[in-house]
Amino acid sequence: MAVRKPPITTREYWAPGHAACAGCGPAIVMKLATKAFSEAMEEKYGDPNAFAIAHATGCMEVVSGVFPYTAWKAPWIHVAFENAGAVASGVEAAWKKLGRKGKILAIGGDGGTADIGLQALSGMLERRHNVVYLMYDNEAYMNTGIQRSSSTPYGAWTTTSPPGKYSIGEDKPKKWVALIAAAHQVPYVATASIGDPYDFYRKMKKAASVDGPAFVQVLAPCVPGWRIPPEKTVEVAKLAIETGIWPLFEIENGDFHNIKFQRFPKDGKFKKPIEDYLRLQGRFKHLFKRPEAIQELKNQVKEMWRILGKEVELP
Amino acid sequence: MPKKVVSGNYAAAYAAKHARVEVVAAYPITPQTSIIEKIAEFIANGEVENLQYVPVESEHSAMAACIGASATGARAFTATSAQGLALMHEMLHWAAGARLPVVMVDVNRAMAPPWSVWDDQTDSLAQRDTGWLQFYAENNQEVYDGVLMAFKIGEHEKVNLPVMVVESAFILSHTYDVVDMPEQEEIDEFLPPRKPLYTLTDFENPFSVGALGTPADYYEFRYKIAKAMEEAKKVIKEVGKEFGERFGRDYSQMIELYKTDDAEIVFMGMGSLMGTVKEAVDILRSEGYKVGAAKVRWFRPFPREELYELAKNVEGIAVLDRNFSFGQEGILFNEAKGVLYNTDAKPIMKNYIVGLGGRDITVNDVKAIAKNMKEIIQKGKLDREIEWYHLKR
Amino acid sequence: MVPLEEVKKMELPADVKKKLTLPFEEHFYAGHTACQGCGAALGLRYVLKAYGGKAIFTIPACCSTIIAGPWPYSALNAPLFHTAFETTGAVISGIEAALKAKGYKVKGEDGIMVVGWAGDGGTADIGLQALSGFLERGHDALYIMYDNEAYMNTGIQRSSSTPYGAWTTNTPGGKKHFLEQRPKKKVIDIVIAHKPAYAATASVAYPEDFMKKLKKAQTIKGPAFIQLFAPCPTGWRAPTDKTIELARLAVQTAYFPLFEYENGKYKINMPSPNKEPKPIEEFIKLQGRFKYMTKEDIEILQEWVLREWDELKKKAEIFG
Amino acid sequence: MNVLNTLFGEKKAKAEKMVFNSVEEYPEAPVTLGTTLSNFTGDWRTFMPVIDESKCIKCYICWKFCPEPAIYIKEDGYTAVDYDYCKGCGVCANECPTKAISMVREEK
Amino acid sequence: MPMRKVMKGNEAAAWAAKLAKPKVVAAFPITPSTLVPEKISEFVADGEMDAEFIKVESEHSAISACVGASAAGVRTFTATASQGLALMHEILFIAAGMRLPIVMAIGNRALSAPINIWNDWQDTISERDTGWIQFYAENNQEALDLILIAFKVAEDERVLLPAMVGFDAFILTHTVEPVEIPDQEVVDEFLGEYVPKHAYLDPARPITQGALGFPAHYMEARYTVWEAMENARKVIKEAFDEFEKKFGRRYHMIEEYKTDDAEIILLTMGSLAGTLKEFVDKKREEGVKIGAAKMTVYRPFPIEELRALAKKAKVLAILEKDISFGIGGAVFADASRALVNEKEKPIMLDFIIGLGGRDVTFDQLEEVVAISKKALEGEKVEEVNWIGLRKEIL
Amino acid sequence: MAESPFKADIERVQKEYSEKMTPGAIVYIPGSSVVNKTGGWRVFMPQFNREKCIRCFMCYTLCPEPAIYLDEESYPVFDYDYCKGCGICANECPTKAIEMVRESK
Repeated sequence: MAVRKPPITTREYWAPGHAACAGCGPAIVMKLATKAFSEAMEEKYGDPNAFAIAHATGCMEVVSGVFPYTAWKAPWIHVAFENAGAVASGVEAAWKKLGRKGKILAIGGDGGTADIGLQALSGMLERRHNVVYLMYDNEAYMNTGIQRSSSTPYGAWTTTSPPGKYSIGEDKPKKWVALIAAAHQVPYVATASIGDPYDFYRKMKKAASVDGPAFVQVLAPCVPGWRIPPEKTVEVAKLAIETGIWPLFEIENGDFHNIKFQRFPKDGKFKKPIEDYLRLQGRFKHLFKRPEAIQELKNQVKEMWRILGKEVELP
Repeated sequence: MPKKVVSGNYAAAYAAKHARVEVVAAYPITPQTSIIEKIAEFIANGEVENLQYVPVESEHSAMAACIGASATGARAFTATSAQGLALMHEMLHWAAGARLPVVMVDVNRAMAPPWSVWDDQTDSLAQRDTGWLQFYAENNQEVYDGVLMAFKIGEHEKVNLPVMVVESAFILSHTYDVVDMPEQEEIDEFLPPRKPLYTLTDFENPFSVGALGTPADYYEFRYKIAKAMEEAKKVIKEVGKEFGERFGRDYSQMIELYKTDDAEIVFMGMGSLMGTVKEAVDILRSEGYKVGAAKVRWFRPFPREELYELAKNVEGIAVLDRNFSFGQEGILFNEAKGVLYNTDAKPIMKNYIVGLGGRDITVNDVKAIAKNMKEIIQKGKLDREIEWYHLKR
Repeated sequence: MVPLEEVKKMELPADVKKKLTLPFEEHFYAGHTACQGCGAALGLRYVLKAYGGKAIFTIPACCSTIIAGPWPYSALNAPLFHTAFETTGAVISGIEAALKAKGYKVKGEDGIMVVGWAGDGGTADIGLQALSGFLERGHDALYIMYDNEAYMNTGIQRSSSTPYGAWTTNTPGGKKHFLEQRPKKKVIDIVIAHKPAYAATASVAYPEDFMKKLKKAQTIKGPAFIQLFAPCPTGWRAPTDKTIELARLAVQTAYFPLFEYENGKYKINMPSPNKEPKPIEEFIKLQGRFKYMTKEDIEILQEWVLREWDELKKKAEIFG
Repeated sequence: MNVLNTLFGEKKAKAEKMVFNSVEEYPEAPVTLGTTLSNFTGDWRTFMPVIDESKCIKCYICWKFCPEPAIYIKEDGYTAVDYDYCKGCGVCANECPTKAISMVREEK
Repeated sequence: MPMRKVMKGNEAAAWAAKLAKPKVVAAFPITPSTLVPEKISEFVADGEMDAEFIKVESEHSAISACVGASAAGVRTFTATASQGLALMHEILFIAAGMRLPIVMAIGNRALSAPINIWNDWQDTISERDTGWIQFYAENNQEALDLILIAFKVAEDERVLLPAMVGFDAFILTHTVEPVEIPDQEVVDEFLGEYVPKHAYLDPARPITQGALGFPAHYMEARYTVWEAMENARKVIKEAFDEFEKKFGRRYHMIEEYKTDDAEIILLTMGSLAGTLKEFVDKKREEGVKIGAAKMTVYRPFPIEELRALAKKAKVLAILEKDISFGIGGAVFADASRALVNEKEKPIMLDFIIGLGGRDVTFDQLEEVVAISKKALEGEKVEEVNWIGLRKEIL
Repeated sequence: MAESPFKADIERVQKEYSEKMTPGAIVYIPGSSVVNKTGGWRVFMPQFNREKCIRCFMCYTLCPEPAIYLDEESYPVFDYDYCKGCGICANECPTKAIEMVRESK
């Protein structure tokens, strides 16, 4: 039998033995992102290892680096929660002066990116540092025990947005950091989901190979935070694409009129209802007693697509 | 009186609720998070009225939002830990400078790096210059009582300063214990609505707060804070006494003394570790050691007079610091020595650095320290001034 | 000092009142210490006029701290909280929350306006995160960014809102060409990416338009943001009497177009909508900060301006 | 004619410089106690605006654009300058459509 | 040959940075320090300095970028003051804990509220627990020299800690004085190139920086910082020696002035020392046995030197421009550490002076001496004294 | 059967591992987390049926650990030292070539 070549590199930068929960979505992101990066670096500079990682505090930071162990096989630095963008800027500047070729990968969760680290991210993008910022979006502060972040979707249960007599859960629409990043007119901004790993891989590679800053926001479900069985991580992420709640797109140089979409139904009609996505997750359980909340969520999803320039129909 | 079995964090959340706070602005961080989780639950279940929860995007903004709320006349509350507290640092100065009695629970946690989520007092003690009052709780009951008193003391017309109530990570924050909670009406009597020094809603005589203070005036405002801090000592004692009369737990002493009357050696420290120390004192007493414990409840303002009264009658003080100031020494030790310096109290003082980053402090540790102190007193000479007690060598 | 009894309170003649395009009442006191021809001071004057003093202001450390007066004086006839550089968005959130907790009416015709007033550095750079949090949480308050395109208070350093080619003290033209190299950060676009209830640009040269927008910000529920173009003659190395002219030219050249964003819809409100933008040279030639620009630099800036203008027109078409 | 300042009227007359001689006189918190009206910024001026009423068309543009504000409207509808505050920036002269305002070097 | 130039303190700091050749500078504008990065950006623009200058969006990001750059293995410099330093607070702990030898120039300025841009030391004193080495300069020359020394000490393998150099707002930052600019070659010799052995973020040798420390390791990690700080005492003295050999100017942990037969010694830091020296001369003429001393190094705290100094005095008066609310001056508390267990010790008094840029006058110093004399004569006096308040309040 | 791509790391960490505190608590051995055999967490274990496998690489791509590597013929190999038994591989396998079975310990 002929040997088939896997579509992703077999080099590894993310070692097992880390302490992520079983079925962790962000762990898949770490693995694929570093692999994609190394492929891009090899193509661009002839050196697959030509990158370093600046990590914000968060689940992936905690599970991967516990003294005296590390899961990382690339140079890696963690400084604090709110400054991955700034630390990456510093590393990039130092590399420039040292004459080192390569690119810096900054990684943050949704809290570390959309909330406390937004400003450092904005500064990094605006100053045009040669850095890819990867936001793994699990839609809440999981590391501290599931609190709402500004990236938490409408209606979701978290410990600080519990549903109750006076609350339907999170009551504010999701903040789309990818759009905020794109408003900085940087060379490349994309959203992805581990439900389509090769699309994510391609986008990471693209982000790594452009000159200047890039931003990728990837949906990475969290088993305990979303109240899902561990084997459903990828399935949920796939449903997010198929029901239209998670758009896949690329924006280059802030050009909102030429957004490229992936896996967008030609007629604008999504086939699967958002309920399919919600039903799998314990964090949305209470919504099924509140159909008006699901309707509101759907309205928000439509509005989000409208901002992206698409009119959609949701079943 | 209703009793509840709650964690230290829940005790803090209940206290905030019972104090009828009006604005809570907080940001998640381990191990503080369950405080705001509980408050979010109170709101979701409609258990509180007129409480606005602002889920801010960073600790820096948490303190800033509390400052804005407090300046508008509201009773404001927040909670944080370690890195979060450090990120607030600039705004801590601001809250005190603008004389806003914000109350904050700090769950003591070690400062990074390396990253650690366990108990260590360096985070709160590093904020000792910011003009905040600091109360250290030994157990969950003291967390609850401390928060209630913090509002009363901070909002007192002679004080008007922010107050930090400090509890230990995990040892208190996540450990369940019985807490006595008075009836809401009793608390309301103890803690009436806040009478702010000023509020931004004064449209009749609008003013600005915190404007540029030139060298002609800046100094006086600093002095006012220093003076308010001195006044706070009296207020603390009054309020502590009133608390005792109303609810049966007396807090009129800024330093809680335990079997110190005839003691030769006194262990001095703060927070949850003093529970262990008291236990050890009992055992050591039964073994014939004349030892006692002094628990510093209020680190700011610093209980200078009470410490002197204690120190003049003992031969040695072992200061247990779960913190360290680099280039110097344990912070409680540092300050305790300073205030005794020009007095006639001349006990031998030694600094034991213990339990950093959540390392356990056991009764046996305290016993060993007692032995060491006794030798020192017999020799009349220190072996060393600072000992990193728990170090693996 | 004038004896009090000699001070006469005057009623304005009715015909004069009719001719005035702005409210007559002044809530911004003279004697403040802004530089001559300060655009920001003028902006503050307009805001206070619009809200008749019934607004709580928050000003971070910036030029306006000085303008509003050192202790014990205030130039604002309204309550004002001075805060740290990076916290405007958070402090107005806290004030709004406190007002609601205390049962005050916030916003709307007769409600209290909560206004954050911060410069471009305090908004686009160090305060961006607090602004983002404020927008995302949907507080009923107004954030005004007065844009003078650099850190003027500390002595003219570049901010991310400084345009391409500008001289500042930390982007001096040296032996190596070293003016500001990056295009102006589009804070308004970043704000709109948050889907706020209301966002708009305004200019001190068009106070009636600004006033209209301030009124809208008052009546629309939810967070509002206005980016106000406020020239700084000192920092722009321009004559002090050109403040309004510069602000007008910025609009006429489409360097700083006027538009608003409401309910997901864009609306351009240029004073002469059908005119083609004037060449950017007209705007830059009045200012010393642009004098080091080469011909190529000017072309780059011109190209950027027109591209952004096209982009905006397209948006207005699609999301009109 | 005794229109002294229709912009701030009594407030201006009452405004005075504050001097504190003792720490006890200070308020507890840094809240301001008065207005900037006691600060006569007119002495910053090098050029002063002079209004020629014969050219004035009462369009009030100068009133509108004064950043201090130091331009007021008299009973007769003409505008005038409060020289106690005018810093002499010249915006009024530059914006005046009929050139009714000229900037004159001030003799001191 | 060393060149003499008349310059402001901020410019001296920028010159020091230029001579030290950092590869990365990240800074954010703040009064009164802005001129430092301004001058550096001019140097960079003119090609006189080969550094990457990151114009960050906040001080928090300034220090974060410095941490990133230093962790990548290059010499790194920044400057700030007051609120800016306070905003950096969290990352200051981290820079020290990660053992990154960043050097920072501070134009010592008061903290809010009320906002005040003038001189006191509250900003740096409030960072005394963060693990940074702290130097205080008396004049512009010292600002320049101490920044060079700071690099030397910080980067020493036995230390590897960040260092800050404070010089007083406006009194130094904006005042021109003649300053000798050392030769570049000699500075190069003195500092050498920074080749980190511990932190480098190099793909050829991947390492992980900033890992989690469980209770099993945390305490040891902190202990190594303490050890490094203890080592710094020695390393600083060595650096002072070498600096004298190379540049001819002598520095001391504590510099003494006419202390030998003094009964009263006034101890301070920073530019105030200059005033004290003049004042001592005046009082000596009047026959008062008085001396002055200046702490150049505040962290690590010069314990031995202070003990030696204390032996000479009957009253040790500490003049400090900071206040730790609820207890008193920070320097006083620190000094008591050195002396509390000594057999013979002087009376120690604390004087809070010159906060927020309040002028320190000879009249105020007379007051200090008067109180000290009272104490000397056995009269009971307050331990913490506020000098220069507008009313006699004590 | 091919070797684990982490073999060298395992050997290095076994040889060089030290608990000695480093300046700044820096970790010098990349990938040293391989000493933690997280396979012990497992309740269900993936059982692989080579016959059904079409070598689509989905399991290899999606394993979060990673505890799946490829042999010479590009078939997946399961490294039970690290597999936590989450079941993503089985759930995503298009041909059901992987099955989760309760592990008896």
